[in-house]
Amino acid sequence: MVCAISVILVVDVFLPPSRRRATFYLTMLALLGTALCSLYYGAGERTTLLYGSFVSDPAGNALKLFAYAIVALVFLYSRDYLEREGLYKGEYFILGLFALLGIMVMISANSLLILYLGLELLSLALYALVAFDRESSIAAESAMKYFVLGAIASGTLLYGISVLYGITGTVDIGELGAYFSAGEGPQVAALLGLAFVIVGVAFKFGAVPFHMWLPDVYQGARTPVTLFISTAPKLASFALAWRVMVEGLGGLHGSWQDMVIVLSVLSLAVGNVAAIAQTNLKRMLAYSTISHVGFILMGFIAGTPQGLSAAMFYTIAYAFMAAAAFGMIILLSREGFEAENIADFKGLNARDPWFALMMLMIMFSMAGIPLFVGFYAKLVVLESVLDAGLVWLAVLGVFFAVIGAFYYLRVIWFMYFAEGSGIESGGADDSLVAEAPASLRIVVSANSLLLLALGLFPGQLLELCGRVLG
Amino acid sequence: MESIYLSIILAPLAASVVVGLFGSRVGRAGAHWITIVGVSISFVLSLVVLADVLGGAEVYSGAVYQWGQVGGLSLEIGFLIDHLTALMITVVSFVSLAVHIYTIGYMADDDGYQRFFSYISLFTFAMLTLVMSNNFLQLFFGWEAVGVVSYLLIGFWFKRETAIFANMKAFLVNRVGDFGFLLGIATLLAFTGSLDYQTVFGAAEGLADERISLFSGTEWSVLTVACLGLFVGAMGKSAQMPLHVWLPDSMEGPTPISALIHAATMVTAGIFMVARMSPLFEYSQTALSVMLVIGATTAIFTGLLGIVQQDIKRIVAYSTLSQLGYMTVALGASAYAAGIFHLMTHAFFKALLFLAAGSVIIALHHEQDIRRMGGLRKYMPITYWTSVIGTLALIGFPGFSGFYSKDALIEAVHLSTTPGAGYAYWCVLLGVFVTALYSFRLLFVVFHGEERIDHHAREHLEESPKVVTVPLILLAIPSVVIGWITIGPVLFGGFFDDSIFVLAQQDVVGLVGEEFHGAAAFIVHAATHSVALYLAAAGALVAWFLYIRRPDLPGMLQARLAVMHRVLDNKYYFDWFNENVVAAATRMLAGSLWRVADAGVIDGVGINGSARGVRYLAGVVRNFQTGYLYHYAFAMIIGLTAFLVWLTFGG
Amino acid sequence: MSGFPILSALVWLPILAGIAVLALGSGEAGARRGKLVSLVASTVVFILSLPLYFGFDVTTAEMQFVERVSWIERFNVYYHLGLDGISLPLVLLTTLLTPLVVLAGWRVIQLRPAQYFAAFLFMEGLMIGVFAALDGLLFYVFWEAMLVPMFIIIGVWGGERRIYATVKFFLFTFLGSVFMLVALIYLYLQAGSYAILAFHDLPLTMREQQWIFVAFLLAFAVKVPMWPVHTWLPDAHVEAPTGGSVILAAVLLKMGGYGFVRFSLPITPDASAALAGVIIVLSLIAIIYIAFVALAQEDMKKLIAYSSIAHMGFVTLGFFVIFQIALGGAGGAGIFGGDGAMLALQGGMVQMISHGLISGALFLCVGVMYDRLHSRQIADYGGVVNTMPRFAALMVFFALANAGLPGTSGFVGEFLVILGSFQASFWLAFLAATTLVFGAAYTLWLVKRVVFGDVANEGVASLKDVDSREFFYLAVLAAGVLLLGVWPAPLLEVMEVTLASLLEHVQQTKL
Amino acid sequence: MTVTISHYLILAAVLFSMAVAGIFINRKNVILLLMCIELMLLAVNFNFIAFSRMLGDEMGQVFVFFILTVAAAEAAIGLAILVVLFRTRQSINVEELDTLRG
Repeated sequence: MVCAISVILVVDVFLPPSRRRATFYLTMLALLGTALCSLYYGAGERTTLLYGSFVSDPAGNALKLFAYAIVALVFLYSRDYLEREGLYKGEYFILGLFALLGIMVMISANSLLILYLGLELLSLALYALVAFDRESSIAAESAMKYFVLGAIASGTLLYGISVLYGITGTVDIGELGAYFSAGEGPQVAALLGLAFVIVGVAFKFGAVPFHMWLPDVYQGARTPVTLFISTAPKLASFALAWRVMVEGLGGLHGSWQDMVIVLSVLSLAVGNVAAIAQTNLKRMLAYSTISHVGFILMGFIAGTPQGLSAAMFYTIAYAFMAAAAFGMIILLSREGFEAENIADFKGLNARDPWFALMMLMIMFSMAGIPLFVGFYAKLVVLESVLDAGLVWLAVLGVFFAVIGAFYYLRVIWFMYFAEGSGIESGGADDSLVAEAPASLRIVVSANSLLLLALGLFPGQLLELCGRVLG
Repeated sequence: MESIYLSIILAPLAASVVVGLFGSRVGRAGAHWITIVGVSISFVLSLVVLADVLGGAEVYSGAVYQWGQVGGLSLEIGFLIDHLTALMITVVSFVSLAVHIYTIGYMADDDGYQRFFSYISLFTFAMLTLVMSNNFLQLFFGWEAVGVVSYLLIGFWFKRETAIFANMKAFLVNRVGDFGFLLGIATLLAFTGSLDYQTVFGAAEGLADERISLFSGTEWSVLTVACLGLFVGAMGKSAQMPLHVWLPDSMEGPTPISALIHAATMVTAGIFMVARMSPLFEYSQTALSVMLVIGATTAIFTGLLGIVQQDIKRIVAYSTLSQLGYMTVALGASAYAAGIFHLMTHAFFKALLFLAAGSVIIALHHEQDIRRMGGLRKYMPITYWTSVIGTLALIGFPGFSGFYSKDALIEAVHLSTTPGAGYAYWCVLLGVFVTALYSFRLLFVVFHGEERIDHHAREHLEESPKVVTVPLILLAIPSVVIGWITIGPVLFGGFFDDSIFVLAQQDVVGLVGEEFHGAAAFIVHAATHSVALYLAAAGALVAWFLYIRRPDLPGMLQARLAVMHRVLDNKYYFDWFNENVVAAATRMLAGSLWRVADAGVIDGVGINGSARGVRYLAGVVRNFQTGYLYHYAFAMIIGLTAFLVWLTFGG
Repeated sequence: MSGFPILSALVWLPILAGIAVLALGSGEAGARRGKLVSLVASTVVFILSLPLYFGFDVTTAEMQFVERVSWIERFNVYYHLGLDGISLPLVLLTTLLTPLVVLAGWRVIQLRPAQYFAAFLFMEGLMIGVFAALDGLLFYVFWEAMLVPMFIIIGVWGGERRIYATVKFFLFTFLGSVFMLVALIYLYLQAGSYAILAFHDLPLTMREQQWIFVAFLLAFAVKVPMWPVHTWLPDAHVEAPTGGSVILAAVLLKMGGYGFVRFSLPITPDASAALAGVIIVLSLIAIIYIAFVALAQEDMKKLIAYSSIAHMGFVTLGFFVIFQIALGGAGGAGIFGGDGAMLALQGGMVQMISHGLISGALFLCVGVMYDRLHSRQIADYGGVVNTMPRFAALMVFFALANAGLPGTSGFVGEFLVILGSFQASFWLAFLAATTLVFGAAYTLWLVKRVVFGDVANEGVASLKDVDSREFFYLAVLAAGVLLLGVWPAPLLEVMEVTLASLLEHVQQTKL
Repeated sequence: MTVTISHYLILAAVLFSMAVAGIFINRKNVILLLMCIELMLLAVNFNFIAFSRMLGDEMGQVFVFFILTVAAAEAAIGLAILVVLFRTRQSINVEELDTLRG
């Protein structure tokens, strides 16, 4: 099934390289088609194919569906920006779809080998995407950093996989899980492999201390790329962690729990604290991502289905929030000008109250204030941590959430409290938002309102996450 | 009868509200007519009640409405009508009525005419509420309400810095008293479970033996604690030392107020309250002793201050303080009836004196300094003669009202065996001399001697209008006769039997009463048995000698006794202490708590400090992100190694 | 009224109206219509809330007007609203004040009026939600969501240092409440649902109770605010626009107090009893220390803000002194223990309502002056009574009420709390009663410097007296203050049974 | 001396460590970084082969094939980025890659 989809995708995308608008629509069509396929085939029970290398299970299908949705969203955001900046080339979408393919492969992987392949597919596409603006030196710099560090992480992960393979003699995740669950107690070698694997996973998430690439890449890449990187791949990271650590190495939970705690706490601390000192919004959001990763990891700590579903919920919620936030940056950007400094949002409320309100919702959602989905994400994660009896961790988590609230507030205060236009660098300003095409405005609004809607009625999504992983 | 009781307090309230809210619409004449009618209704109805009570009506105690219900405790607003109440409401409404009428003339050309009438009617309402209450809640209500109206009235001329300082001072000092008062009430509630007079009084005897531990190791009688608390309240309201400081300053208010509130009614609320609480105080020897000592001290020392003052109203005010001291002494000696009796007579003659002083003041265009008066006798005959009457009543000239009340009081104290009575007796005796001295000094300096009035004022100098003189005359009559008429029935006739309770062994009024054979005989008895009369005469004589015969002597004496004069002139440094020690320390403490503790430590170090800390930390963390690829890689390796080491060796 | 979801209407009507106001746009005409919509909506809400009082059954401690719909099934969360004697008065307070606040901002707010009024309507809905929520999570959602409009209100329409103030406000409250969230989740895990009433009956060990108590304490203490986490309040008050200060003082602070009676006392009775001493000490510090600090203020709003802290000290004192009374108290008092505790509890509740009216009124008074002279400094005023006699009368009235004058609502709460705390200990009452002096001192000194005296400067000379709009909202509050002072029975009656059952509940140990 | 599985593993570990060390000790040339990455993958391949032999399971060797393929793609991408980098800033010095930081 997955293979079939990918074939369709690749063919679809390669056909009309010259007619660019068509590319976009075809891409969207492809996504829709894929989604329908997933829906159609994914309704059933857990099945495996290709000698057990691929698996189709409810959680995977759900994740995939969200991945389509988010990628579609990302493409919607990106189109106008790319056109305006003269970057409107088929590559963006092609690479994006490749990345999506990688994500799907990872989600469906039931073998470490397939997982690795999906990971590389995703990573390579992302490296290319980051470097995709050939004229930008910072994009190239960040791509290089990303590439080198990503390669190290892949290498580390692979090393870990090889060790595990050596111990168990299999790369099948299910068999691996069975082996460790049989429970002969952790061997030193297995633990070594585990450590390597975790480093790989942590890198993909961007957990401290494997986070260094994240701020640089977020800032260096063009906004649509950052938008892409910050959203869908998080689902992949979740899938990676879930497949490897829970399904595969669930038996070693006791051993990796402490490591994940350390990662989580460090991420929370570093992410939140460092974000305070930022002036570049993209970079700030990068650090904010790191702190969110801290929360997502919290969901894994418990090692229970609830915890996992909490992490999944958080990941999905986060992807939508990040999409909205970067979408907002795109919306406010104009030719030759990126609205990527926090100061660029100065006085937005005076200029365009509606989008100021949207941004306010996004920021409060990220800060975890109720009425917005970000709150429930934190809530479920905290619940799982408390359920595991780790009260201190929950307390620490909320404490850092408070520190984190500060920098989100800063964005809001620039929008609402600071008067006058902050676009000194951008020349005339009042029509800033008005310039953006209607479609983009609608999508951003819809995305933001989605955060609110999910915040008012989180039940369905929570239910879904709970059911597919239950 | 209930509707009558209710009308008594509601009539002035209604008048006050109407005039207060629609002052500009009802106009000046409307204002005084409405309020005077209101107060008149109260007065007439009070007479009805008095007649009813004298006619042998049962003591009435009933609720008007339930104020609130908390748990099993029902808090109600209600009336207690007995002899004491009937007497008080009559006195209050009468004096109030007189003051209302007088005000028409006194305030004739003041901008705040309507406002003033609204206030004094409101005051009448508050005072009547206080007096008629049958429970502590309502008592406290009225207690504070009169304080507030007093606050508003002292600061009536709000443009005067001194006035608005004085009113704040008055309110705050009174609040200190109320603080004790409230604690007293709380004590009673805690141990009796009720705020109703009757319930509380019923439990009084038992409470005397209950013990409460205040400081570790010492145990106090609950009743003593409660009584002392209540008495602190009385000290504030009735201006006993050291809470007397507000009363002289309160003279910043218009004169009718000084007469109504700061002489005749509000300041006696404390006296009334203690008398009302006699069933409690009787069982607390300690509280009685405290009252004796404080009252006696107040009586003599504030009287001394009256001698050196130069402000006509302040002299009268110090005289009031001294007389309040007398009343307190009476209470301390368990001679509650004597205290109330003196309260009544004092209300008349002190109101008279104040209004007379006011008459002088308006005649001289708001001149209050007695050094710029003198020889006024021939210009203002009515004022002069009524002042003479007032003075004679005050010093206790035989036959005048003050004589009966004061002499009975002194006799009672003499017979009292409560600890402290000895000291009190000597104080009150000496006080008689002092009273006569300053009273006649005032009379002589203002009305006799050479004229020191500035000629500007003299051109227009004439007797005050009728609205001023009529009240003077109205008040002069009872000042003369009320003692003669009522001493028999009120003081010794068992008039207060239904309202005041005295233990048999402390019933000094009864002892005095045994020797009472009519008002005339009382004069003879006093002349033969007591030195008070002669002391008063001596005081008057000295005053005559100093201020009529040898007007140069006071100046010499002042120079001779410079130290003593300075102490008196500075009012024993009470104000100095309050302003430079209490207030200054408070301000300093306030300032330092705010700037050092709140803004400095909590906000500066705690809040902003941690904010700074986080910012600093953010900078540090930022520095880790060097931008160098190899540092990034190094960090990853460190992380990996740490995990490896931990897993291999630690876990 | 059985069928009509009146509480939901109260919560959502203002919010929908707020959206409508925003939708009307920020233009001249839109703003005008927006104002009108705000006023009408908040008035309708007030009228709608009246049946709550008249239809309220005072004989039962059960929740009334209950609405319950499943909301988040997975976590057993319900959209569960209801009122009892504790929350009803607070809801009414909210619905009463919002129209007044709208009126107060009527002409004054020139900067983006639509957003201003919409923010207040959002606030209203959320505040009612907080008081009516019977589900812990729902409660928390309302509780936190309220920070958003308040943050904006202070930040946009505030004074010079508004950003500092509003961020401080936000972070302080947020910090406090996240710990409450942890406690709520913990309770959920124990009880299997977020129903507050289920939490009440949940058996908990002492250790658990203590931790939960502390978590709740952090949230509520910040909100109340108690010493030493009070410093956000003066800043927030000073910088907030008039309406913001009013809502902040009148309703937001009450949420802290409400939290104590709704959560801390019944859920962790044993911990509350064990730690009551700490709270009492903090309350006394608030009453005395803060009174001194208030005395030193030179800014009117700051002074009133500090006075709010001191007054809220009575609320917490009243709530926690009940344990000392139940224990028999020092000095052997307590022959009347039950009623003593009721006194204190009722006193605390009355104090909340009363303080809502009085402090709201005082802030409105300052607002009236600020609108004219654009200064909050005491030194810039003096002799206001000369040019604004009607205003001065009201201001003096509210000041006296603030000083706890009998006959005004300010007296009732303090009086009951002092009477109650005496039954715990003489010295407790002694210290609490010092407010009679200190409270009067700072309030009257303020009045002396601002209202009385001769006309201090040209600014004061140019002042115009209150117009009918300003007079109206001040007069409404004055009437409320007076009514509650002269006849608090209707209020006491509503709370009586609920508090009695609470008291009974609190006395049963969970151990 | 017989060559046992552990010798292979140690060799792989040493290679891996060298690769890692190379990455952060090298401060000059980006090309070197790419080579180190290849070395790292080589180490992993060594592991897989060794285990595959030891376990008699061909899955490890299949894995190696895939890794080799991926490594090639990775190298291509890496070099492409390198070209872009050189084009935009005329340098491939690692120490100059520090415009993004903080």
